[in-house]
Amino acid sequence: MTPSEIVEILKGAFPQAVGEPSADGSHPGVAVAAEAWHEAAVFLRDDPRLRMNMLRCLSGLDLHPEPHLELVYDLISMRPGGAAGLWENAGEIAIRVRVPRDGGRVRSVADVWPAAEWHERETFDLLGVTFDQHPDLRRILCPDDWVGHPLRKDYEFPTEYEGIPAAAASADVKK
Amino acid sequence: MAEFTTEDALRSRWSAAARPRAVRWFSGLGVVFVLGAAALGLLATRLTGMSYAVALAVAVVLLLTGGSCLGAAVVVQYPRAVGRLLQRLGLPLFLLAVAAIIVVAWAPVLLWPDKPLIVRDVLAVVGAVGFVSLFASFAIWWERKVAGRIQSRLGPMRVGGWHGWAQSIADGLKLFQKEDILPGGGDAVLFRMAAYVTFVPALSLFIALPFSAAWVGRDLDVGLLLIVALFGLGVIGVLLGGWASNNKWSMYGAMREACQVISYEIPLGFSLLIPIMVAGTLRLTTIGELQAGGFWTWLAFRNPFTLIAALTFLIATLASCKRAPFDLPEAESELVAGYMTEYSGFRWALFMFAEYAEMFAAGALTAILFFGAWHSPLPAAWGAAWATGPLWQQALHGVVFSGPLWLIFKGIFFVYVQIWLRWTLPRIRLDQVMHACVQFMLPVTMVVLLAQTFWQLLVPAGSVLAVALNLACTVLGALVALGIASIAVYGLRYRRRLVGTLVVDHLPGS
Amino acid sequence: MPDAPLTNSPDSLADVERVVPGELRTEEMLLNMGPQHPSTHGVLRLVLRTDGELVLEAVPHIGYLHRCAEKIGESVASFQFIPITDRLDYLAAMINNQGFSLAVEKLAGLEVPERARYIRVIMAELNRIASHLVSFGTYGLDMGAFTPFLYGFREREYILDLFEAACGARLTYSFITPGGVTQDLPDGFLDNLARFLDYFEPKIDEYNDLLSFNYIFIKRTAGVGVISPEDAIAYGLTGPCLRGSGVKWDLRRCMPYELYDRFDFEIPVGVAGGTDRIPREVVAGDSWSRYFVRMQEMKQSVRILRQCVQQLPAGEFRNKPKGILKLPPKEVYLEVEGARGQLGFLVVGDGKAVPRRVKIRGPSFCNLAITKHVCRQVLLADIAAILGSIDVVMGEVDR
Amino acid sequence: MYEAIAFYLLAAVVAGSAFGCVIATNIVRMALCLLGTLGGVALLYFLMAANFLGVVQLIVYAGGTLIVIVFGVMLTSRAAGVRLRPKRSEALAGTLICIGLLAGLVTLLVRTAWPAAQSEAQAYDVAWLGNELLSTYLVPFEMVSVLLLAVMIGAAFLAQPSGKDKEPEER
Repeated sequence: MTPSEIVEILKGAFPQAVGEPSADGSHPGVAVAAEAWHEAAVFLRDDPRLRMNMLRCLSGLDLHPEPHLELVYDLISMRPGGAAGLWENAGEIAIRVRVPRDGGRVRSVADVWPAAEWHERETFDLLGVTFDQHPDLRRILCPDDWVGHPLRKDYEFPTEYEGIPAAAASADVKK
Repeated sequence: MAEFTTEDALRSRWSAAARPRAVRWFSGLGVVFVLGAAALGLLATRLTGMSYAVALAVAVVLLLTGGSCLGAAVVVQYPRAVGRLLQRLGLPLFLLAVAAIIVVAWAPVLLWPDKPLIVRDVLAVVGAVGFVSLFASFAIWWERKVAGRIQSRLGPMRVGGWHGWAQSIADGLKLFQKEDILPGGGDAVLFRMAAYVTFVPALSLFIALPFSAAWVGRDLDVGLLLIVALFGLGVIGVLLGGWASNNKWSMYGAMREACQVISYEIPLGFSLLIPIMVAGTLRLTTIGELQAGGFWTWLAFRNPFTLIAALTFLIATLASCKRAPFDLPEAESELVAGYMTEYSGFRWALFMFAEYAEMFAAGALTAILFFGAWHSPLPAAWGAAWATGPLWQQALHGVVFSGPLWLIFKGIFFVYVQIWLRWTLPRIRLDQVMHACVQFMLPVTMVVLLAQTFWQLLVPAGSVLAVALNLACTVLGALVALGIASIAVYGLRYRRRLVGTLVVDHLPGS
Repeated sequence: MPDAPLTNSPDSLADVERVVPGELRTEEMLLNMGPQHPSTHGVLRLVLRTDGELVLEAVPHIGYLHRCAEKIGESVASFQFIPITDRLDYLAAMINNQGFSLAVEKLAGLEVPERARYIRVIMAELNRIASHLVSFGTYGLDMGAFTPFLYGFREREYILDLFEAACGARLTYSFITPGGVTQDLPDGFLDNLARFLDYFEPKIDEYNDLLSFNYIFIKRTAGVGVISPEDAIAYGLTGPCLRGSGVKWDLRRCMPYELYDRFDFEIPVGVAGGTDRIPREVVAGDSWSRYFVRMQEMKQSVRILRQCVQQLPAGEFRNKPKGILKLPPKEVYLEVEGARGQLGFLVVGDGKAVPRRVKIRGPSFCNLAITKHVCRQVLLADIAAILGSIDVVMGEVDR
Repeated sequence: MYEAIAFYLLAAVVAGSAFGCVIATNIVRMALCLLGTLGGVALLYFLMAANFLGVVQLIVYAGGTLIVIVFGVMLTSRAAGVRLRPKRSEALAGTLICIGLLAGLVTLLVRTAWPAAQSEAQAYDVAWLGNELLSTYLVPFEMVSVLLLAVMIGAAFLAQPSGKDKEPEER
């Protein structure tokens, strides 16, 4: 199934929430409104035509200076039935969900794909998107008392952490 | 506190100025001491009685101190030359020293036939301590060598020259110097005591362990029971040590040890009952003498049940010595080092000593109970003439037919089996250990016990059935021994020399 | 225990109901496994809630090896990022190089000469073998068998030797680079490779006899930590962990990249025991299956390597871009089949040499997330069995 | 003379550790003191040439019971960490009981007509003991066995898991 077919099925179900497929051919995807994302996710997983059963990756992009963060969910549908018992790729698509940079919230899909749990924690940690109804939303890579979200484009490097100076290093990076 | 810099670390302890000073001091003191000793010796010739003895003793001490000082001066002045000399002569000197100590220690026994019991006991204690420390050092080195060979490495090669023979001694010296760390929040008294509580029983069981019919500290009528009792006592030390460490991992190790050792004492005891039933005594020397007439008289080959009992006994000793695959209490990949996690230095060494002492005791016990004790596989009748001949013939008899050397050899063989298993097998899980004990070992040993009872009641010794099964078991045992020997010969024949580096150019075919 | 704090519970452990069947219960204890523990294979920390030997719950904590790889990716040019990828899954650095190079090539529209593609496949498969050898050895170590560890490292040493000959490095290669590889293969490399393959292939069977089919080993791993195919997919498991659950999914076959559609090889998967040589106790998706998939994959890699040796064409080894490689303002997401699973790179360019965003999907990161789900109601010793069979590399988890 | 020295030494160890066992506030240290007492008593048996009794003392009390006690203490929640400080009333009651016991024992010691020390110790070896147990003292021996059997069955009954989940960890 090609990405455009997937987008059409998705559009049929959520005419308002689903945007136009991205023109860029190297990473075919479609924008979905943040409010409808959880329903769309359940639909993507459960619709017999789609069955996007694996969340491969969740990447957060900072669109600075635009006031948005973009979450890219890479989904793939893996189905048995290929030659020699091989499973086959029955379609893949990237879902793009935009949230505002400040106070961006989106419903967690950890209940749809458990794989999302850690990915969402990472995005929360590094980009500062809050995922509602996430089972355990804590920082994952940075220490719990870390300040700021390092992957934001306007992130200020701290000059020290817990009394460990990092001034020289941060001066280098800022240049 | 002054800061310790890298330069401090790099600076040699024997700096250019320090060395001559040390040499001067050492040689000066040495000369003074030696001269003092000479003077005192001269003085002693004038004295009589107690004061003569005291003066002589002081002179000897002075002489030794002076000699050590002079030796230290030589070492400091010519460290490289002394090192080279030690590399060459270290092992022969060490072996000579060991032999000399043995001779000196046993001379009173040989020269003083009607010795009082106290002398004999003191000698036995000294002998046991000496044997355990010597054996533990040897076994640790040997385990590392065997492990190395199994893993296509060389093992220790440096310390002392020949195949790193002094590795254990060097390690022991290192352990002596290490800081004795007490874990914070732990129970310091119990933590200290635990090492001794483990070590003392492991050591004291050598008092009752016969090395041959004559070479035994105390030939108790309950020798076997005593050894088993002392085997079980070491657990208390492990439990206390694990608890006092204030470390959850140590606690787990201690718990596992207690579970495992208590459980396996039951099959161990049941397996022990078989030779006791055959021999009708708990006295180890009697059980040993029962198996004097060649290897078909060994208890393991007596009938199928004794053979099974020998195997279950071996497995049970593995479990109670906590050797692989039963090394759960110190499982390094699960519990880091279990109850020994917090121990360092000398106390840690005590645990190791206890472990190796128990390993040897287990091996020796296996040999005594099932595999011919201190007798060679040759029939005793062949050597009967030598046994009562002149002294040199008796000595030869002790080497060839029966004597402590054979028991030590067999004990080391069983220790080798334990090492071999350890470096080959993965570790069992705790529930499987328990399962194996309760569901397999226990029923098997009970059935064997029952069967042996009926065997002794119903099958008279010397009957056709008894002889036939004895023969069958003997042949089986011989075949297994032959198999092991042929594997060893095969390995020796087709061994590949280890090259120093692993590079593709050294692959076979290039 | 004297003065030992018994409740250092993080919030997530506070109120999970007691779920153990059976009557005999003792006091629960929280146990910190790691970050310095031999069985966690790096600086992973597990907080175990235990009842005696039984582990009720294991909560993984990561981040001890976080080196900001993605942030670095946003501040250095794509070529300069190659050495950073070496340090992700440091046991299979070639494949990391390859994955990032492929993503950059796709983004920048860079062609790669055929010889370079073959060399890349050779390196990737050799590295897969090397990585699986470490996995085999350390898994033996986790199970208490010390010796396979040294055997695994012995064979890996030969592979590292081949790598050293090719690129001068033994762990962090930076060999595969956008446009091809940095150097051509040295003289005699193929001979040495062929000789290594001849030497190595029978060794796999030897190690199977030594460890895989050892009764104790089977008892320790078979039926432990079973992951159903549905769970595996839902949790985003990939690589040997996914295939261990019986899902025949391998990017080299299912979505071929490089030249993998040219080679003849099979995709081993975990199957239920009793057939063939698979022991009776084995359930598809258990630790033994995951482990054994790796052992079989080494054989398949040997097969691919033999075909590479035969087919390797002459020609250029690199298509070097003129000047600085500028990344067009596009986005690309690409996954390769790494030694531990699908290694994904999302690279966003914005017309400069420095990418706007580099996102790394570490397979170990996703695979590790399932530990909390699997390590319930298992014994303490099983934790080592499960973690070892999932085979994580913390460099890739924490990035 | 050696025997006398050894006896007093051992007696000191036994009494000392018994005293330590009473005054220790930590239950695991008590266990260690108990080891001293039980081991010392075993050694006293050896000193009296009652080898079998000594060994049995070691196996049953020092090696068996004591380990089970320590094990039980460690397993039962936080008892191991608790500092035991008896209340004054408890201490008083204990003292009274001990004084009563001491008085009784002393009375018994004084009143009993002890036979004169035998000039030569009879060799009571294990075989003799076994024969006696299975002939002269067969009935008490068997009664003890039955008692132990009853205890075992009772223990098995108590340990049996009630309810549905009979096998907690089926592997």
